[in-house]
Amino acid sequence: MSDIASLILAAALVNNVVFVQLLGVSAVANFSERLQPAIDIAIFTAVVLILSSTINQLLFWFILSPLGLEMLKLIVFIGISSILATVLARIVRENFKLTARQQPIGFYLAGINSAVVGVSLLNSSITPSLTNFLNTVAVSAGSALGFAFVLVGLGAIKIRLSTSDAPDAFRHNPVMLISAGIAAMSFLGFAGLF
Amino acid sequence: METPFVSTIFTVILFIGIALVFCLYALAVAYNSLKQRRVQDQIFVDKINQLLPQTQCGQCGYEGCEPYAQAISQGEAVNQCPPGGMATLVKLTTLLNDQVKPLNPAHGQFEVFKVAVIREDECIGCVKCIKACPVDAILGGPKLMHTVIEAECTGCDLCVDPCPVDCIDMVPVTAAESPAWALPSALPDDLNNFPNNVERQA
Amino acid sequence: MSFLAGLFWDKSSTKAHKTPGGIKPADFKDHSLRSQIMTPPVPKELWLSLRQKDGNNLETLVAVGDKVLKHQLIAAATTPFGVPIHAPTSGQIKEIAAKLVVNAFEERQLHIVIAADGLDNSQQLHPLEMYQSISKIQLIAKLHDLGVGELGGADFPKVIKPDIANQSQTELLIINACECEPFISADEALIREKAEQVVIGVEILQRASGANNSVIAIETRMLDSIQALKAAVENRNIKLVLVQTKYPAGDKNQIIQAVTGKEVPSGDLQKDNSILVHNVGTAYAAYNAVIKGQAYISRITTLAGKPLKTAKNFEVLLGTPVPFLLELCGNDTLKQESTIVGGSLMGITLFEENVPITRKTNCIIAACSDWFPEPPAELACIRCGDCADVCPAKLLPQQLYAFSRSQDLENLEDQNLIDCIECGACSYVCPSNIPLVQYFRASKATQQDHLKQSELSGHWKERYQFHQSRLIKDKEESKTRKARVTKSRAANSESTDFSRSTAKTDIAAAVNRVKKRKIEAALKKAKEAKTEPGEGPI
Amino acid sequence: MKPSTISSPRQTNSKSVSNLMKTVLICLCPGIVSSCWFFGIGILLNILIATIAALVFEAVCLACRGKDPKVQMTDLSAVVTAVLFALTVPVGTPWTFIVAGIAFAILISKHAYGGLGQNLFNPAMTGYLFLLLSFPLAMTTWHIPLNDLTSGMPISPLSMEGVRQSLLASFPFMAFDSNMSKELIDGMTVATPLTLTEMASPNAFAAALSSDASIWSRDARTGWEIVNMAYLLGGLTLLGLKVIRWHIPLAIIGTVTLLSLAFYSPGSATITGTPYMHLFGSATILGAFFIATDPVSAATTTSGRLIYGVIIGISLYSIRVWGSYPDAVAIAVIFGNFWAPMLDHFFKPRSYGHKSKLSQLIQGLKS
Repeated sequence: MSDIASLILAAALVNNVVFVQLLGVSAVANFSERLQPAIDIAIFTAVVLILSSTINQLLFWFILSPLGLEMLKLIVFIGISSILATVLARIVRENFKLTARQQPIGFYLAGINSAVVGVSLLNSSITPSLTNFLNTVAVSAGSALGFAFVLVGLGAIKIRLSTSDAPDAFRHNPVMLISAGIAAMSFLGFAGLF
Repeated sequence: METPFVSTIFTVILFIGIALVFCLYALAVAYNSLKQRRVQDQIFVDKINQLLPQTQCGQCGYEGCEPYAQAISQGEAVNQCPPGGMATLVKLTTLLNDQVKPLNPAHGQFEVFKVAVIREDECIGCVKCIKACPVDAILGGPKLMHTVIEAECTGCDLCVDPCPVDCIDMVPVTAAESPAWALPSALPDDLNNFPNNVERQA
Repeated sequence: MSFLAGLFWDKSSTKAHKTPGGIKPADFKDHSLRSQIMTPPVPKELWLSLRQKDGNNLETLVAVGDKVLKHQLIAAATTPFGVPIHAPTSGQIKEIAAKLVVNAFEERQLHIVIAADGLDNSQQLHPLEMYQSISKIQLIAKLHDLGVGELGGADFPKVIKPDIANQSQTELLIINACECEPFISADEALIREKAEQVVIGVEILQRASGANNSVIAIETRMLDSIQALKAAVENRNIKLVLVQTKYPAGDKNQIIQAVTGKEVPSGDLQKDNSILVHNVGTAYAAYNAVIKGQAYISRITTLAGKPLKTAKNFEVLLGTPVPFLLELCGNDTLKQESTIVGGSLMGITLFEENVPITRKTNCIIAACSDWFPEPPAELACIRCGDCADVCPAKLLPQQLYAFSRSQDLENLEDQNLIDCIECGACSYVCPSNIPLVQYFRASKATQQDHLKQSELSGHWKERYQFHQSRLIKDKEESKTRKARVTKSRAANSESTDFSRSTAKTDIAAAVNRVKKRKIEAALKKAKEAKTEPGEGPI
Repeated sequence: MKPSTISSPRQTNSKSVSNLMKTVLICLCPGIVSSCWFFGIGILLNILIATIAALVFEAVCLACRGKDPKVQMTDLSAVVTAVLFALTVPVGTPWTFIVAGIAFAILISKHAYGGLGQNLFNPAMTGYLFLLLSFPLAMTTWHIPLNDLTSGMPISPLSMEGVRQSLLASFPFMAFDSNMSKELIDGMTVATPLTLTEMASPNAFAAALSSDASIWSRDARTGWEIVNMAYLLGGLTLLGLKVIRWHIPLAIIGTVTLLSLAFYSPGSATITGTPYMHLFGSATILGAFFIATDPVSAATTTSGRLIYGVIIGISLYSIRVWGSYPDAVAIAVIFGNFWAPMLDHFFKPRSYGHKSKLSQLIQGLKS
């Protein structure tokens, strides 16, 4: 049980998807001004990430590798995660009208988010450690947690910085990117923890 | 791990306990917020409609605020409402997290709230303005003198053109504004930081 | 379920409950408390404002040039928010004109100006020793007619709100004797010298409001006042509660929590009238009104400040101009930078010094530069959290400051800016000298505008929806009416199976009949013409 | 005599930003003096260089922002940042590193956000982290003038020889001839005292106390405990003067002690360090009382502060014991600062007269 927990923490904190592996930076970089949309998209992407990477991993083990079609994994993974994202986005559009209206295309783009696809690619390429299914779920859950944590963190920083009078050259995105950079420095400090 | 020291077991239990309580709390909060954010069609339109100024003037191209709210929920732009002015624009942009766009000049400018006043002696009692008023603010019967109930009039000036003798004119409302404290130092004007400086930015 | 329900109420203990936040500023009160309360000479002119709390003016009962006696009613209330005013001294009405008012801005209100004739002869008073004899309603009416209004911060005109007197039972009357703001020592001097009258006044208020028990809450710092009160309260069932000395102990919520130990829910207790809070000055005014029959024409005001030779407490006639009082205390105008009405933490720095005393002026400070220096430059907020510790409403002033600087109304509402009582404790402790109260006042003003506008819009929305439903109803009515008419017409036309062809023949027959009748008439006329010319035998 | 409209509270207490910063500096003095005693004047050199650089950069930035230096410069916030930065940077790092670190701290981490009060991360720690990640070795070796080359005996850091060696370490260009610079290399490069493994053994303190050498003639190895005691003294006075609140220091020290108690087993193979070592062997005290409680970058609500302290404590302990970096105060504090805005937003205290979040939650669930 403890190695599952350490796998999750490792994926969430030590090699965090956004700050250390620099995947999904594009999704994080469009800092939305209000925290609520940031939380929504963070949770949505986390769910999509967990589901798609587990399904991709199963596909990889039981269909692609027996048939020797490993080289097709990129197309398959992107296909599966974007279908999944569109299905979930459809559900969100039905029940959560306001959330859907706040970011009309944000939910659909979550499917082709480089973090989502990146995690499934990484899982399938590391052969020895992720043989059993539970580890895959743990790693993808960890990276989903890490991604959501960074997105919500930067959203809260955006709210905090919206009331600071930074010089004009650093007004919005420069200050946010500096903050992300410094935070990434601290995540690097966790290297070698697990 | 060698034979666990008693304090190690204690801390592990402590941490698992804290983690469990935290997860339960987080789940409850998530479920509660999901329930609140589950917004169906009609509630969504009402939520938007609440922010519009309700002058029912039709300057946005729709014949009332409710239809305009309906259109916004379908994706219509948010900056079509001159009477709402900056206040409505800021509120709608905050609610719908839209891109910040300045007020659409095509729909006319808006300076101050006006109230319709009928010059009673010229009124011939043709009832046309009563039919045109969206909020029933005009009092009077056929062939009888009409007058506008000032408290109810929204200043939408829909009654001005149907009047054959043109005896309605719009008088600006002069609110007795009492002197108020100014902000000692708001964020300098050159700032266009979101989400709250939509006003300055638009 | 009233706020006080199920409250365990032990009469004996005088211990108060803890209340949140608060600061302990230097109180500068000992100067003005050295001497007894003095009554100043009558000034030449008295200016009495006619403005009521809800904006419109009182109805003046006197004209320019009339002679008035002391205690004579000169203006009556037009709305429940008005308090009648009486002539503070005998004299002549000089003019009714707009005059400047106690405010940091240039604000003018309509004033009655009385030129005092110095005789000070009063009209016939009718004191009422045995106030128990008359009924509660009459007692309340007597208090209101003589202009006794709530004198504390809220300045609500009615002593006992008329509706609550007969409605649900007021269980607790609290007399607020905590004068927590620096410089102000009016109430303390009042209790110290007139404890007996105050206690009788409290009993009058208790009888008028029908409260089961009444409490006087006083700060532990006011030692000699406590002595005087203990002596006066000896055999009466009025309870004394010693509240911890801090600013803002005198705030309504703080007092209620100090006495009952329960937290006052946000918004206010208007609807739930089980608790009534009144100022000590109101009790004294009630005593004067009922026992002595005097109208409310004077109040106790502290004069303090370094430029003054001696700081004093005066029993001042309402409407006395401020400079007149300052000169009485020997004001050195060279050293005086500005004048503050009220204490040093909630007082208003006057725009213009020549303004009259009103019912709420409890202190006038001649501010010199070394006690009240020019506020230093405002630095950026370092989010140290000192202000959050002292805030009596347990808000987060540093977050409110950040959101009010960027006018983010959504977050301001989320942080409960409405609950801010503008007590100034946060600005007092702020190491960066930020005038936080001014930020919150400005944001509150914009918040009120948006609130007023959204109420108006809500009203318009209802009218619009009513208009739409009316149109739909009209359409249906006209449809049903049309259907009814056609049905009825169809009903009576069944018997004559009306059809297009039969109609034509009927018309033709009718035309022929008419033509035939016309021919017969012509023949008859021709026959008469023949018999007429012959005049033959009949 | 028409005063401009001045807002209502006309009375203020004597606390001001420059007073706060002065008290912080004064409370740091005992620690500085004792570390000078043990590690030579290198610390003073560091502080000197850092303060000068900080003031220069601050003046430049203020001039660019058009703010009048008289008000902004006198609030000593740049000096405090410089001193904290200089205390964490090892003795004897070349002056160019220090200037680079301070430049990053003042320019990027403070003035890019808008000056005092607006920055998100603790400037001193960002500067140190910047150096730690770019020069890991230089940042973890302390040049302590330990051995007199002739007799090999440990020399007292304040003797002439000690001063000369410290100067050499800080200003390498002063090495006029080659063998002087060679000499420098032999200076005892002790892994930063923060992680001396000998101290991990249970009887480290006992050995230190029992040794005959008087408390003051100790060499650098065990001198660090005295320095930490001095910092603790300074920290408690800060607490007493109400400059900082007890929430953050207590949370950090409590978590570190709790964790070290939990994972420490005497005589075990893996040395995880006694609680004593974690408290007094490393920069925990300095971090808890002086660095993490910087009000600008920490959380502002009381519950937020407690959680902020716990997060820093956990990450501090885990990096130091299992991580690859020697001492993690900088990393833990910056990680905590990343959490601060979220803590402020999600852990708002209940304001007076309102229902608490929990009862609102239960009500929401019921409906």
